[in-house]
Amino acid sequence: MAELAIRDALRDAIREQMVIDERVIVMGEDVGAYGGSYGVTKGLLDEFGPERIRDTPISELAFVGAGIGAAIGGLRPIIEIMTINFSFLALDQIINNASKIHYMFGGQVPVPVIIRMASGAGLSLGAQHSHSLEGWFAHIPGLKVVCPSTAGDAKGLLRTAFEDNNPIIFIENTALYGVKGEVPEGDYRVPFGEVRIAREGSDATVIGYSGSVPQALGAADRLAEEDIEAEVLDLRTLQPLDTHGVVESVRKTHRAVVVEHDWRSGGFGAELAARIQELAFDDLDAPVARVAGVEVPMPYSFELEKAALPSEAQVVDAVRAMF
Amino acid sequence: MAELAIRDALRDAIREQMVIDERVIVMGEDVGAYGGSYGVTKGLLDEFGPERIRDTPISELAFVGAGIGAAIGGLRPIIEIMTINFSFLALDQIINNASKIHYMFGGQVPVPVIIRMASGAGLSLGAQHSHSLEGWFAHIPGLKVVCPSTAGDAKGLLRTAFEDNNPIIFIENTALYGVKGEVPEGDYRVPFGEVRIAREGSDATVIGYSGSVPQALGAADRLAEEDIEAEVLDLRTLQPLDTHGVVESVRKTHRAVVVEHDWRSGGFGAELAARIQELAFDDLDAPVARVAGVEVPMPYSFELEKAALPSEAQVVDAVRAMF
Amino acid sequence: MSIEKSVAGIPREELLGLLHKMALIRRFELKAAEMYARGRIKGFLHLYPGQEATGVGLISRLRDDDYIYSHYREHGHALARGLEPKAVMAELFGKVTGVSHGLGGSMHLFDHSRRFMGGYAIVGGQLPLACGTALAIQQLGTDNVTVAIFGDGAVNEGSFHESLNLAAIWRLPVLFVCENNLYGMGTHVSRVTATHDIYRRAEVYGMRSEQVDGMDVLEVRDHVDQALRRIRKHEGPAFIEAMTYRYRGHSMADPEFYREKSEVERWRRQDPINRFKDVLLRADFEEEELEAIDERVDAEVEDAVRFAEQSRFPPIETLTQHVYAPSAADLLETAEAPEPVQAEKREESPDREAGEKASASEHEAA
Amino acid sequence: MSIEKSVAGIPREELLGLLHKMALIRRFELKAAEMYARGRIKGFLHLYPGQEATGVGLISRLRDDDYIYSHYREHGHALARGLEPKAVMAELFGKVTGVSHGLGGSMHLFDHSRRFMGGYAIVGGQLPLACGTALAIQQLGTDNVTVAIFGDGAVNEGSFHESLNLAAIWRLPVLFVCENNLYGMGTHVSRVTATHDIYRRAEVYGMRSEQVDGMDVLEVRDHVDQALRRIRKHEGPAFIEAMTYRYRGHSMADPEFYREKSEVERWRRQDPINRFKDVLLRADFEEEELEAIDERVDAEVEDAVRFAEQSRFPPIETLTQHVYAPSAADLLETAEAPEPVQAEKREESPDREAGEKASASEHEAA
Ligand SMILES: Cc1ncc(C[n+]2csc(CCOP(=O)(O)OP(=O)(O)O)c2C)c(N)n1
Ligand SMILES: Cc1ncc(C[n+]2csc(CCOP(=O)(O)OP(=O)(O)O)c2C)c(N)n1
Ligand SMILES: [Mg+2]
Ligand SMILES: [Mg+2]
Repeated sequence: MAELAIRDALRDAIREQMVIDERVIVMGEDVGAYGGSYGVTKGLLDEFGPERIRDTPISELAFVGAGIGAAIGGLRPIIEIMTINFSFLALDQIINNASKIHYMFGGQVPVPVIIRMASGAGLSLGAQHSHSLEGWFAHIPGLKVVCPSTAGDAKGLLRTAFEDNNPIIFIENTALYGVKGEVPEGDYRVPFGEVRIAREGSDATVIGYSGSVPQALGAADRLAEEDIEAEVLDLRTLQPLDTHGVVESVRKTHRAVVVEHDWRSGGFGAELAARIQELAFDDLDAPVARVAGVEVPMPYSFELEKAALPSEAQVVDAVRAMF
Repeated sequence: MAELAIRDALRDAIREQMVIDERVIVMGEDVGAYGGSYGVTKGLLDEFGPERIRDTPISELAFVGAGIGAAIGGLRPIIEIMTINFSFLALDQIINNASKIHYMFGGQVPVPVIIRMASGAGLSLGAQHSHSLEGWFAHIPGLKVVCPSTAGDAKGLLRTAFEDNNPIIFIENTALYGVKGEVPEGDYRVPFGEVRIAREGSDATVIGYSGSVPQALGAADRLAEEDIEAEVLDLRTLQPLDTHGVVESVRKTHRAVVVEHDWRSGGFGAELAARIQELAFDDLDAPVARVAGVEVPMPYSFELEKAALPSEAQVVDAVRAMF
Repeated sequence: MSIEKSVAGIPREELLGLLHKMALIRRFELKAAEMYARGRIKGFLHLYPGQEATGVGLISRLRDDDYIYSHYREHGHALARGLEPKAVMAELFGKVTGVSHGLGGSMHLFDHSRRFMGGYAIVGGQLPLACGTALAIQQLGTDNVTVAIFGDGAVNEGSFHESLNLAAIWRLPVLFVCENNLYGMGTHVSRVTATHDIYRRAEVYGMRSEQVDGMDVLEVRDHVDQALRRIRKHEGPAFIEAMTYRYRGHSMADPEFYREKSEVERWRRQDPINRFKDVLLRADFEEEELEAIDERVDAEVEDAVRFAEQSRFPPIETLTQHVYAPSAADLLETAEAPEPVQAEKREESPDREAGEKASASEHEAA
Repeated sequence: MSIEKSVAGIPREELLGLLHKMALIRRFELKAAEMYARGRIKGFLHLYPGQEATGVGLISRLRDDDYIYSHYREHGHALARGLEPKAVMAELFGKVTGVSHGLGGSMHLFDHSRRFMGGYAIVGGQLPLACGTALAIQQLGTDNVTVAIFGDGAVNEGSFHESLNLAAIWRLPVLFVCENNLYGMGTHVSRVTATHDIYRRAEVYGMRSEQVDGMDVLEVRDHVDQALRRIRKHEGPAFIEAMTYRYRGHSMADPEFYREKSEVERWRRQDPINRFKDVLLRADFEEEELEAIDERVDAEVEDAVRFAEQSRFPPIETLTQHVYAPSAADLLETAEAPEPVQAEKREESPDREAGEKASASEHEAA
């Protein structure tokens, strides 16, 4: 096993796929010589040339739509939207076209496009550059939503995405790009719709995804010092969602806390809370708790931004309050 | 009290406000001679002229953004996005600008813009024209989200919106435009953040908003025949949300069902379920149930569309299952 | 361009074929309006009469391997492309035998086998898609073309600008065809479009662009032909603005407050079908031949209605069938069931139940 | 245009004022880079050196009641407009004394009192806003103007097209200024823009449009002056493309793989500040006068840093303060507390608690 940063694991997956599948192309702003704003596509231009690694104009609506159209035309495009904050400009193509074309035309044509985007806050980028809207995409039927938190999952899930015939929203947390983790060698995949049990435990289930997983794990460490054994689940994909895996864990621990960077009201945590209480009501010793982003446009100032994001301490408190 | 259809109640509110406030203008596609796709602005062009009733190009991003800029410049614009389905093209302006400008510039300037849009399904308009995404907007801090289901509320809430200094997403259900209801004469307002108890009851709380309120009421009628007295709440505004009003009702009835036309996963019902179980866990006799749209792009074919939308019968079943 | 010369250059059968398509579209649309009034067709219905020469002239020059992307006013394009009137009418009726299996409706006709890549209901939304499919063509190295059809209203959308720029810088094999029927819903093009001649907008991207008489099927055909030839030689995208007119309201709900009846009459006087009939008669065609075409399309459209009437609605059980396309992993896991399946294997979705339940239940909305 | 003549026409003090602003911006930006390296400034930082003549020439001709909308590379515009260097630096430091009270940061400078209507970080996102504020001007019947500043990269966004069209059809009092510094991040304008000269794109909307030497403060000033005069006379919007160059990377993170050092050197040789100094020296100005300006800006920037260092961060309790603007109803209900309040009175938001709690807690992200 190699130790790789998430950005490098992603790049490896893309490179390997491009070697074996001519139909794969990469499009996005500055994915070429610049190597992508977060360095994921660095070096690919040299290896695959400007026909397959395409710098686009700053035209999110058109190049995302073109990715969809290219998928319809027989390619397997990987589109990079530099950050999720710019995906608003392309949402019409994602929702009205990518998510619906297979269905509304009676199943005649698949839309195998992967739309990668960087999300998250915590880097002092201010209100317009700090969105975490994973849950929004998971609300749209026809899309699959993938949001890994480790290098191994990043590569394995992307490889699964390559073999999927549906539009995939692949969300990468900006604060995690540099985080290293073990990446298996060779031909492995991580299936969609299976939670990863990031830490086993028996006393409470702490559920995270993307940027909030490290916080969930950190909180579990602290709780262990108090003899509370938290089980930490990394959802990995929000659509499909491993409802079964989540509910199994809660049935065991009787307590659930969701941690997310997104705003609380209507965040994906709401869906989790709703499902858990629907399916495991009698197993719960306490209401499902949510530790989430404060509902403010993200402030630039450093301490304010910290205060707007969930913290390990809040997770610890939320779990503690259930005993 | 006059009996008015919702579209007429809305028009009256706009007309009255335009008479007393010169700063109010209306902008949107075909709001002039055509009278708006759903007839809300009919006749206003004749009364107020093309300077104040402005037909726009089919440029949602620009005219919504221009509405925001006009609000900043001292007007009180009412923007009509013909339907919520086209709002995707303007979401960048709504989210990255309207919802954030007041905050991210330190509270220096308010953004008093009203963005009206028609939402909902049930009219055989197919996958790209049948969205109900009220909950999406309610997820964004800085926006207020209003979605009346009666003519009296439509007018009263719009009048409150006129006096609000924030961006208001005002969502009108297409299937309800023609529904008549009593509208008080004169100078009345309906406050934001107060549920309407559409029917009192003691045995279960059925919560609807916008297009789902009539179904909630229909289900309550049927349940009454079985001696189950359902209390029906019409949320009226999703942001601010009257959490208190909802929880009070559930504390009384011990059972809650949310009805919504939007897709189930991540719909606003998830937020309601999450909050209710957070705040009234011990009062609940059963998990909060959700009756919502089936997670498919809306099919055109009539019976399929019916099957994709929630029904009275499903609400009845959901309540019955709690006893 | 001299019409006679074109007539001379084009084989008889082809000329009659053009007339047939135009007449078929006209007849089909009038029948659709009737079926709408009778409640057989629901939702929005946008009809094509007046514009037949544009669609037919354009599509007559396409090869089988060319792609077409259109908007919601696309019945004419679909029929011109050879989609069966039966299957198109069945789609409008919401029947499972429809071209989109009843899931699409009037605004979303699609036929992959004919590379008719869909009607789209978001103004301008098909333009980026067309660029993308053209990119696929370019990568695959073939000489086919993607055609994007849209209205005058679409040219003020951001997607128009972004798509034209993208096509131009990458020299994509796209033919952009703007059907300028002077109105976007009730708004005259001149009130919302700062550029007097729309085709000039395309020139600014360094694209070949021209304006044609969209009421003259031979003129459209000829200009399309030249444009396609250049595109197939990898000279990059091209743009055609066809000047035309819709006789009917924007959709069935349109009260047409925004234009004078006399304006419609004026345009009707240069009706594309009548004009073309005149051309044919002035050449060596017989009245009877042309009348035979009218009779033929009457029968075709009657057949189409009968077929649509007699077809079934899609079974309620299929409601969730095509949300996701099957993928390798799904097929593996369901080796015993090779039918398309939803992808989330492990998901115990309460919605599926809801979907099934709903089939038996009643629905009150609208 | 002859430079000498302009110098002749412009009062001494004004000329020195132009130089002062350019020098201030240059100095300020270099200091900001230094403070970024020292961790005092975080996030993205986009600097302006090389482009000073454009911003200063442009803004020098605006009246107090004109509005400016800019993008994220806006420090220069803010300083040119007269925002205090102290308050701008404090904003970069995230301090409560910043122009946006620390909530905005480098990309979101704002000063309502100077009608500096913000830096925006979504490429092209400020253009519709500028149109809207110009519409307000038009409705209110005054003769002030809204200026929208953006880069060459923004011209391929849909918002560009939609905004120019809207401004043109409604004859809005907007001056569009494109600072063409040849790159959008690492992408040269020619690789993504199908129109060779950007200013020609504006012409297609029937708008007056021209290209100017953005490294020549007097040329910019003169052309802006003429454009503003026409706009104030209600002749509709105008467009200026200023050819310029950024010396530094796109942001602090840019490794600049995409251009040669020699290209940067070539542009530096026509540095706008040096060029303008030469002009002044060739006229009757003394070396010492110009050096005094350098000293003055050194002091101003040192002051700014000191001020920013010494200012407080916004108190954590204010985290949720400005999410909603106060409205009539709120003021009524909170007559005892006239401070801005959140609007949802009845909402028992668990987030507020979360916000408060967080202040005391630790945060691990990034
Ligand atoms: C993005 C978007 N905005 C608005 C609409 C509503 N709408 C449907 S058709 C139409 C007019 C389009 O006019 P044009 O492009 O000229 O096509 P035509 O109908 O004349 O064929 C409008 C405004 C829409 N479908 N999509
Ligand atoms: C909609 C959007 N897409 C992408 C980005 C990322 N981005 C920030 S600046 C920039 C380049 C813009 O270039 P230009 O407009 O020429 O301005 P310059 O930076 O050269 O001043 C890009 C791509 C963004 N902020 N917004
Ligand atoms: Mg039209
Ligand atoms: Mg640039």
